[in-house]
Amino acid sequence: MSIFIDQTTTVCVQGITGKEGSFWTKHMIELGTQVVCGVTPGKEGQTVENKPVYNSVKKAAQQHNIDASMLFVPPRFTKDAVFEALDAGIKKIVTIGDGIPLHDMVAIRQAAKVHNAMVVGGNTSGVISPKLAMMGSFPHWIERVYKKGNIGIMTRSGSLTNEVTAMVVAAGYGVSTLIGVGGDPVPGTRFAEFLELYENDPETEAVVIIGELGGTMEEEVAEAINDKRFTKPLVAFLGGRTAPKGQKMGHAGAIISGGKGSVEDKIEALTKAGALVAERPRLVGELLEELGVSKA
Amino acid sequence: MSIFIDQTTTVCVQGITGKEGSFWTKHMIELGTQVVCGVTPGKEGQTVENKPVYNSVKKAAQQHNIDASMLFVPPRFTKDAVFEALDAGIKKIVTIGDGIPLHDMVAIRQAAKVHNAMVVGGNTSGVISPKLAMMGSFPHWIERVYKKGNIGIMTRSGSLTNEVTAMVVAAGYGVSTLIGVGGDPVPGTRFAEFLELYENDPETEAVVIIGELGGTMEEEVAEAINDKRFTKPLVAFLGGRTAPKGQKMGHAGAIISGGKGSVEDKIEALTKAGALVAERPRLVGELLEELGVSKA
Amino acid sequence: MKLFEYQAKDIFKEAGIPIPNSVLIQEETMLEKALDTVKTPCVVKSQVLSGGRGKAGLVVFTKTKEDAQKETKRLFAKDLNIKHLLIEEAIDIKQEIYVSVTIDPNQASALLIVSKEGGVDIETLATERPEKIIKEPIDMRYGLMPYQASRVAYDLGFSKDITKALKNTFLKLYHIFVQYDAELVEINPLFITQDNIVVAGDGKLMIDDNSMFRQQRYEKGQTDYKSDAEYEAAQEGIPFIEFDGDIGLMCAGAGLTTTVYDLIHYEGGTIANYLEFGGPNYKKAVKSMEICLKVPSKVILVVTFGTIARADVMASGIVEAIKQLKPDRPIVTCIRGTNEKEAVNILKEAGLEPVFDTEEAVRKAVDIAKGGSK
Amino acid sequence: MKLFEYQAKDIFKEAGIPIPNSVLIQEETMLEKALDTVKTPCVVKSQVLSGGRGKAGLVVFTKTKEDAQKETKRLFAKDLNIKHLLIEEAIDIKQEIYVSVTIDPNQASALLIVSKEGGVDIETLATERPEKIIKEPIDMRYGLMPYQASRVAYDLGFSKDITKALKNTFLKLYHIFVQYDAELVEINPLFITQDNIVVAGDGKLMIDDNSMFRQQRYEKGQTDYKSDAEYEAAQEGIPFIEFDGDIGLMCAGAGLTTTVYDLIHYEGGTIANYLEFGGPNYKKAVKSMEICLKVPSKVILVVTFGTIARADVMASGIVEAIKQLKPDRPIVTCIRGTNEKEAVNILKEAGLEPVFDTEEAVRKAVDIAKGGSK
Repeated sequence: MSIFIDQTTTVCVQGITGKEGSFWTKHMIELGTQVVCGVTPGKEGQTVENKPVYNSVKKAAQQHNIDASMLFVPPRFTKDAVFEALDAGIKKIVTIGDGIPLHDMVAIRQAAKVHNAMVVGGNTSGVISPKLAMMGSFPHWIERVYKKGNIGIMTRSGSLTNEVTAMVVAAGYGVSTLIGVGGDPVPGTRFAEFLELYENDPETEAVVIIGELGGTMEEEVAEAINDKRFTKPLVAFLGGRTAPKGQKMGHAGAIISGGKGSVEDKIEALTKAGALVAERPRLVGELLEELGVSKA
Repeated sequence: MSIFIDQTTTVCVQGITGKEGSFWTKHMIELGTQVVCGVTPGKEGQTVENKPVYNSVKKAAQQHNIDASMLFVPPRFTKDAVFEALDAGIKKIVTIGDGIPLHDMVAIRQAAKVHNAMVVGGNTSGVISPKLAMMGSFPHWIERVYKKGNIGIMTRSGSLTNEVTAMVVAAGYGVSTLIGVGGDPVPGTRFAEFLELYENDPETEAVVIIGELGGTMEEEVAEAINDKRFTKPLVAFLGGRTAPKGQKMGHAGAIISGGKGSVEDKIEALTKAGALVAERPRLVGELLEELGVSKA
Repeated sequence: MKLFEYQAKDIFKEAGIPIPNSVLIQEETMLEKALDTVKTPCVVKSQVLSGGRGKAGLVVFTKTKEDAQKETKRLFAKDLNIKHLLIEEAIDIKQEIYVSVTIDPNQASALLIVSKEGGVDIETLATERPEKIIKEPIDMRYGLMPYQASRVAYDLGFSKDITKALKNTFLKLYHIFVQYDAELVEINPLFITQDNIVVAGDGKLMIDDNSMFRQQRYEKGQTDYKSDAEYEAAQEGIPFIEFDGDIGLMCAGAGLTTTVYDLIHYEGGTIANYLEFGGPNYKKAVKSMEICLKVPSKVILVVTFGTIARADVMASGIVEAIKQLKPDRPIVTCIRGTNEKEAVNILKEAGLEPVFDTEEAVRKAVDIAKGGSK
Repeated sequence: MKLFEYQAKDIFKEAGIPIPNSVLIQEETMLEKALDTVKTPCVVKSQVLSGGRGKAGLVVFTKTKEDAQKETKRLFAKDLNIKHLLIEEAIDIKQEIYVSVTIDPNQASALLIVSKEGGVDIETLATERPEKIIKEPIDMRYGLMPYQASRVAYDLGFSKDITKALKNTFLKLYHIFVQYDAELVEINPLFITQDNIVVAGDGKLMIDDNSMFRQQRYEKGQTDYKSDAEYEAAQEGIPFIEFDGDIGLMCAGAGLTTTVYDLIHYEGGTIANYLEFGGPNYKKAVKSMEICLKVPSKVILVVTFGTIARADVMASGIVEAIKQLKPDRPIVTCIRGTNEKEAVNILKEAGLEPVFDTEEAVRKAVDIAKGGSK
């Protein structure tokens, strides 16, 4: 068992016949993921990795019980593909596309809320529960990163996740479920919204969040700890402590977050809440030990 | 007691300072309606019939407990005004405007559903519970029509309502609550959606619906009777039996209703369900007697 | 407001939906030049708003120039009262499809309606073989999403090219629906040609009358009305329909009017016209009666039961109208509602014999129309 | 993409939001003619994208023609690298307001932000006196509704005329926000003049970079970039920022890059540039290194931990780049991820000494930059 996805989750792949789609479908199945079908308009009747392809998600959903949909779809078509999945009643959607228009992501996140669904991404590698299943594009074969264990990991980043996770593994730990919420300003689902899943997951003993400057997702995690909505040990690593200010978002961005958003603010909020913040990736493992998290 | 509105319902009047708004506010209060405040942007600080006026519904709702909002607003601003009321959390809205754009009405009805609210209208005189309260523009002083009693009335029409109701009263009956759902193709709330309220209303012994050709609202009433969602005696009067066909809506309109919509279809559906259909307004009272409905 | 085929097709073309090559002509002499562009064989299509043009012989396929000339002459003949003909190239058709976008009042959504069996009477198809019709609900907050248009197009089972063209047609049609505040926008038939091109064979666009204030492009001109009386009424904002019976109706409210209409038929009478005397028109008695008097009838019947439209105001108006216009036929009144007692007095003082019951008033009018007592 | 003030104001004007009378000039000689239109007193405004222009002396109020000439000359001086000046009429200001529309990522809504205390640093105001700021959430499915704009405008407590003008400004600003796929559209200050007219005193519009494919109006030209290296990188679609430190960074992924940036600072080093070597750029090692070599630096540090960006491909690319470009400075590599063992072999075979730990690689680069061992 694990959270969001495990070996029993039935998955549809939208964009399955594309280069990326077929490549990662192979690897998802290899890891144990229950890919049951795929969708590419105009390719109905074909198969990819022996899985049938349909013209629409609705048609796929009439033939298969689908728990989750994995999107390998270009950014500009992502909104349409997510809406199609939601329309077919799918409640778990992962989209990895980098470059989804901002206003489209607002529409996606809002529609997901209305449908009581979770959209992970975009601009992410997806979700992986090592040795069980994955939805996304993780090099799960790199054993010094994707080792099974009892640490839940959430991240806004790509390669930094490999960097930090490798350190966690090097310290003798492994990963229960790793969720890449994505690096865009409006992710489909936010850090704090996954905490309940980790809290209730018996496989997860502690959580590591890999954050960065900007936005308020890390502050929301601190709030969840303060409100006792999350009570397990939590270690954070935050990139961008020394980054030059205001390279991108202007005043209004700062206002929404009420003057929050700098790494200093995030460290303060998390530390006050009782979480530990690692200064360097290398130290994440040490801090987990300090919190007495057991090694499997 | 009565349905939708009674003497305890607190009412806000949007557009209260206008000619129509102030005129009917006076009459609503005269009948016993609890008008608590009004809204006209730019007129905050004024009073109408001793009721304070605010610039926005939100501000009014901060000062008063508002159960329902009555709109005297031109058709082209109705959508905005309804959304403002919904935004302020008001769940009962009556709008009488004649000439609301069709696509605006679609937006209004949909928003009402999302907010779990009821919008009555447009193109109606509103809702009245004789001797208790009203939201709308009924000449409640015409005693041979607006007499209190045990018959619930629902109507798509204006003057025809007076015509038929006068006949019901002439037969010795009176009205519990009269709801004008309105004459537009997309009313905010449909006949069948009010039936549950009448079903549960101890003051209502029977219901009269005043329908006409077009649409499927009467057929939906028949369905509700078939499904036992409505079990009280019901008499219908339907105008337009001999009307020339297809003066307005084209093919597609007929398709949506699956070939329904003619008065013949409506009569057939209602009769099959066990309702009685009056051929002339004069006969409505007779049919109520035939069903054994008691005279108060 | 219902647009003519050529107007709808102009809009289709602007939106990027292919239409056949065509020229609009207003008189016989324009045909020659039109045929330089269109060539025979061609279709001569009367631009009228009524349905069933084919069966009525108002749309004719012509093989030769001579045929086209003959039909043009016939259709422009005075008694048909046709103002425009659309001279359109004949299309080599493989299949005909039905497509429309309209409103679903119950679901509060728009509806994309498609059938592979286009060209026929879609109403009949809906009743007899509803399984042949695809209905796709559209949440108007989001609009028709590309995946929906794609799904419906693929469900029709055509080749990839045609499917793509159909998908784009659906998306464009929805766009028109929104842009023009339409009650209905319909292409029936939508042709698929032998060359696998998708072309609009006909076009129907009904703009919601309540939205005309924000739809400035189309205004009805005098030629869009069936008669001078209808045009004059429209200029005054008074709903008016002309029939060919005996009783001129001045009635308040659509519901009451259709009911009076029914009651007249029950009594064996016939209707000369509908005139909406209610709503904002209740103060326009003189103008209203003037319009009614333009239509041949044997009696004018006034029936109201007004709310905002006060009975006394309407009664005074009728008295004033009789004074000014000196009508050549009897007037039967049944005016009720707010201040109805005053209304009765006003009418009696003016020497009229007001009736107070609708059925009685109807019987009286029918009697007069049949030549009975005044 | 961030637009210049004058571009934002063009858009405001087209949308019907009043802006001051102004002329854009590209060189000193154009001032004379500009002052025919604008007249003194006027404001000379440098068109640069950085904030705090007033404090930096880049926006200057000038009373006389001579003043204006002097300031124009000063601002067009080469070292400031200013391409455009906006010569704008001086407005007789009664009050300054803050207005913007942006996104609320958590609520997945847009947000209209208004404060009666405009002109000042709104970020500071947000922290110190948040009660002075009105935030109105906008459901983007419906857009900013007139009642919302009206309510916010009335809440500011101005006279009816100003309130109406503010309401319209809010509605127009939201329309721009949607039309241009904006991250942010801001007017700060929005002037209320002594004549009670509402005028945009400044303008900021940031178009979402991910939406540029459907925002064809604005394309960045060479003059929009700070350096040739940044322009060249942009032409290749490679994210690139130039600083003035010692270490040239070729890093994959924003998160890893900012972390390496932190680690370099912890070790006392400084950064010469950021270059995004990840994503689709992982095959562009030669071009990437060519751009890095254009920037003065003492060492180039390559750090990756790739997923789709395969380590072996990147390693081969680096080897090829060294072969072709013969760099004049040392290269430190720390390339990990998919096929990392092959990558190590490729680098070793080419005679490099690959590092496999980020901190170690950073220390090595900082040592070199400080003049230590290669």
